Amino acid sequence: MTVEFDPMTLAIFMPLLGAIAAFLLPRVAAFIGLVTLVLTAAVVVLLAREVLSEGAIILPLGGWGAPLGIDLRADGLSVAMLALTCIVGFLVSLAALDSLKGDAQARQRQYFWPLWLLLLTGMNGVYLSTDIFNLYVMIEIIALAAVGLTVLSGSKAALRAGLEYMYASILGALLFLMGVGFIYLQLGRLDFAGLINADSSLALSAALALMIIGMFLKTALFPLHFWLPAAHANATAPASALLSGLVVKAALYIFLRLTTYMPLPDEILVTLIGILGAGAVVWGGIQALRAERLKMLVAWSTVVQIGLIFVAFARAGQVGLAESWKAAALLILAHGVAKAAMFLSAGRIKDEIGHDLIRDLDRSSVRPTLAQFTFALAAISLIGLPPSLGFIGKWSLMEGAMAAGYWHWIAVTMAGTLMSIAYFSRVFAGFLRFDRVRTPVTEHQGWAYADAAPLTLAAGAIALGFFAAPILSFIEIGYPFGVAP
Amino acid sequence: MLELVAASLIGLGAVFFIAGTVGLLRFPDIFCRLHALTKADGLGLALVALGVALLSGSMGDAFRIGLIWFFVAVASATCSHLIARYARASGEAVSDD
Amino acid sequence: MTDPLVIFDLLLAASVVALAVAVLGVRDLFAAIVLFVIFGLLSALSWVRLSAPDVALAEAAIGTGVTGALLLKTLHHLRFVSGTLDQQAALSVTPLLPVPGAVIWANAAFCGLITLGLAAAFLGAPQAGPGFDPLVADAMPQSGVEHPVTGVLLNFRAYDTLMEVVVLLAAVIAVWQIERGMSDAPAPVMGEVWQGFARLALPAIVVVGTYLLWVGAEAPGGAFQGGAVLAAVGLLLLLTRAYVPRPAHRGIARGAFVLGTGAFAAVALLVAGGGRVAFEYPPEHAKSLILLIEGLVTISIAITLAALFHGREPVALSTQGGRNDT
Amino acid sequence: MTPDLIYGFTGVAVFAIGLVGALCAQDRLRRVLALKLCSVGAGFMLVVGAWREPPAAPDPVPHALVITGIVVMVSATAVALALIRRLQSLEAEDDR
Repeated sequence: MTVEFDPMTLAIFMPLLGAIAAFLLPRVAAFIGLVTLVLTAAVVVLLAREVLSEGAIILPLGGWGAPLGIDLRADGLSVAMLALTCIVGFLVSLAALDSLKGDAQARQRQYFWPLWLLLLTGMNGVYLSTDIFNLYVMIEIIALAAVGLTVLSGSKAALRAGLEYMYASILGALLFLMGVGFIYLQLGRLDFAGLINADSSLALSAALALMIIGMFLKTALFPLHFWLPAAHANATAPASALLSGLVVKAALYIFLRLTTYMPLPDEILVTLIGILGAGAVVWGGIQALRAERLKMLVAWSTVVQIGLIFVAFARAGQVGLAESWKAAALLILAHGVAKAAMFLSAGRIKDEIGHDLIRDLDRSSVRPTLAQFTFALAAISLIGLPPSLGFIGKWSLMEGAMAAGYWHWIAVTMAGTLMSIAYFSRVFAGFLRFDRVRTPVTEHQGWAYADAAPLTLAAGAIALGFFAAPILSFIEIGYPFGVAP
Repeated sequence: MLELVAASLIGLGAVFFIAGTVGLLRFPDIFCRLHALTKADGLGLALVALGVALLSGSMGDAFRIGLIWFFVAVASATCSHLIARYARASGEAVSDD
Repeated sequence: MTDPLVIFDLLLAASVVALAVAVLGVRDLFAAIVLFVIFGLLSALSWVRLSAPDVALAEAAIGTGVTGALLLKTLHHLRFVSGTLDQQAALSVTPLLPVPGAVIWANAAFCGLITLGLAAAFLGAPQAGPGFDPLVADAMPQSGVEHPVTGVLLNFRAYDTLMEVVVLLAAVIAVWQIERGMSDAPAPVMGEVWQGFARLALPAIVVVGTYLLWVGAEAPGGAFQGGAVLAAVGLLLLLTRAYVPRPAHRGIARGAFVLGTGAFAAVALLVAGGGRVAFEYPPEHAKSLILLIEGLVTISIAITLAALFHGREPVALSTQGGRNDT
Repeated sequence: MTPDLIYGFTGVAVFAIGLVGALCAQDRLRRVLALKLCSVGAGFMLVVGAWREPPAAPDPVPHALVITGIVVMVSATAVALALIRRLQSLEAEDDR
């Protein structure tokens, strides 16, 4: 009997089996983790090839088929998200190898790998799932693993932030579950295909509202962002990178999918979402300007970027929604790569200097040049300077808004850009050490994985801008945005 | 006839439960309350279980109901003991009136 | 002529809601937990009324029993570290920042609006509307089991169930990760009556748990309910100190945690082939495969739940209480 | 008045009460209780949706989903409680 392994199943099972192995054999957990990530990446490449040649593919698990069973479905968008997760995840893992190598981190190392691989299982599961209850289970896996990673350092600040994060995560998931209940009440089925053809009704609107609020909470859209800055800023560097770069994207992805399958009933609602996004851009910008610690600033910038993605989503209003989804998808990818790079380099800077107070950045005797360079590169993409992927995302956002005559969204985007230049400049000013040099400079010693990985990511965030067109056309495979040509 | 006997047994059991509940609410201190609870509920549950066993009409079900009664009785006695023990250890006052 | 059961339903529903309010309203935390346990048991009773005995069993055993034990253990620990273990009623032992009154009222108003909206939406939804029933009825003969809920859990939606076991695994890893270097609250001394009860109850619980697992194929019960009941054995053993986790047992514990997940995942993957996909059990082996998975998963669930109750990973005595084992 | 109607409103009420608690509770443990109430409320909705007029058997799928939900919730509760215990230990250490 030959056993055939399907890439979609493997994309979920590979990290799961890796997590089990890493938990059983803590001594070689790092090795197992890296091997698992390489294998998962290979599986994703196989899947991408299949999707490229055949379009969207569906796998009925257990052979039952939706709605009774659960289908896995891969299209351009989900494979793009899988690829983002795997690539960013692999590079962050390389950095983690280095930053968790000390004896003091033996315990962190032992638990980092199984938790991270479970997190990967959950995220891959979300990107391939077509069943809303299955999504609920997956976001709970993500939540537990992510909270475990948040409190890896065991500091009191991290534990406090982790507890807040836990409350927000559970509440978000439970709102989602209540929405699942209402969808079942109305439709009697829980698969995406059943949602598309449903007539709108009060119960469905209630379900959609509950689920969307739950996802807002988990993705930290203003004003439900209260848990994010502390959680992301107080985690250890690799965990921050994973949380900010990847984990919030899972909830965003679910939001994108939901709004594709259950069209938002009203333009007012879309505008409201845009207003919340604009609020995030402004409030997050102000807080980033006031932040005292580097990692806090980076965490607030995540709030801003999430807001921007929602602005991108909202800007097209009723007409041409598909376009705005593309801008949002591009911004998600760009932010995932750049933010992971930025958190890793911020962690490096903190490790080298010994603190991450912005106002004292230029007083240290150590100069972590590479990390600072990486931080600046990542900032280029986050600010949205050409030719980075962030620029393409913002550009397609503004282009669409101009075409549709939504000038207010352009104003919000521009304001966000200006503010991000302002708050990142605070950091650059610290890097440049203009006149406050008090001590002789010690250059950073040599290369390390912990520098190479974020540098690769940051360079990638910029270089990907050149490949925006093929990325966009790949994302469109299988019509993830519900629009056939 | 059987039904009548069963119903009156269950009714009597319910009276004991109500008495136990009233005692739980009205008695002054934790030991009196436990007394009301264990005495009334032990007998009340036994009566209800007997009534239901009569109604069930099959030996197997009656046996299972008997088992349930037995384990509930043992568990509730142990729990009451633990509560009383804890209350005494932590210096819970015995009320005078 | 109203059905007398409707009155019972109304009373039960009113008690459930009143208890929910009381859980949040009562000042003493211990009382809140006890009320929560009663709330859980009455919810389980409501679900029996809605002809969902499996769910009621699971809620009573896991949602109320195990959760209640976890909550009480946590309260005990909190009172220990805050030095209020000897006081009669520790009120709020874990204060958060005080929430301004205006915020509370705004939240309450917001929740009131949500309630009205949900109630309206519930009324608007078709009552006893469409469902999976016909699909399940069609597929049951090929499922390998007779009890529909077990069929759904371990065959039609086995993927969800696997992921649910993964959630348990993630929880126990996270708990081991989180709890470290904490001094243990002294276990209460329970006395001889308790020891005698444990001797009597232990074998009975083992029998009940195994029975629940075994009967799951054709009647209410199954891996989760059975596992939760068996976890009670673990709780009893831990509470009576008949079993004290030792550092040397860590490897075995790790193995036990992943046993169910690993076996489930392996079976799910290995049945693929010959035109079948993952989780598609060959019909002739479906029953034995499901029983195998259920048995192993039950062991994992029981040990995982007991470990979640125990909390931290067993550590060597020398590092116990030390802060430097980060 | 059928059970599904009665318990449906119960579910909505319990969920809303839990929501109020989750947003307003000033105590870490109480918030966990509130979240647990929310999950029971959501469980009520699914069980109610599965209910059919007595001679007919209820829909088993939502029952399986609620069982899954219960197990997931106990896992989440265990992690939240572990966080609370450790945090409280650390805070108590600092006070001394």
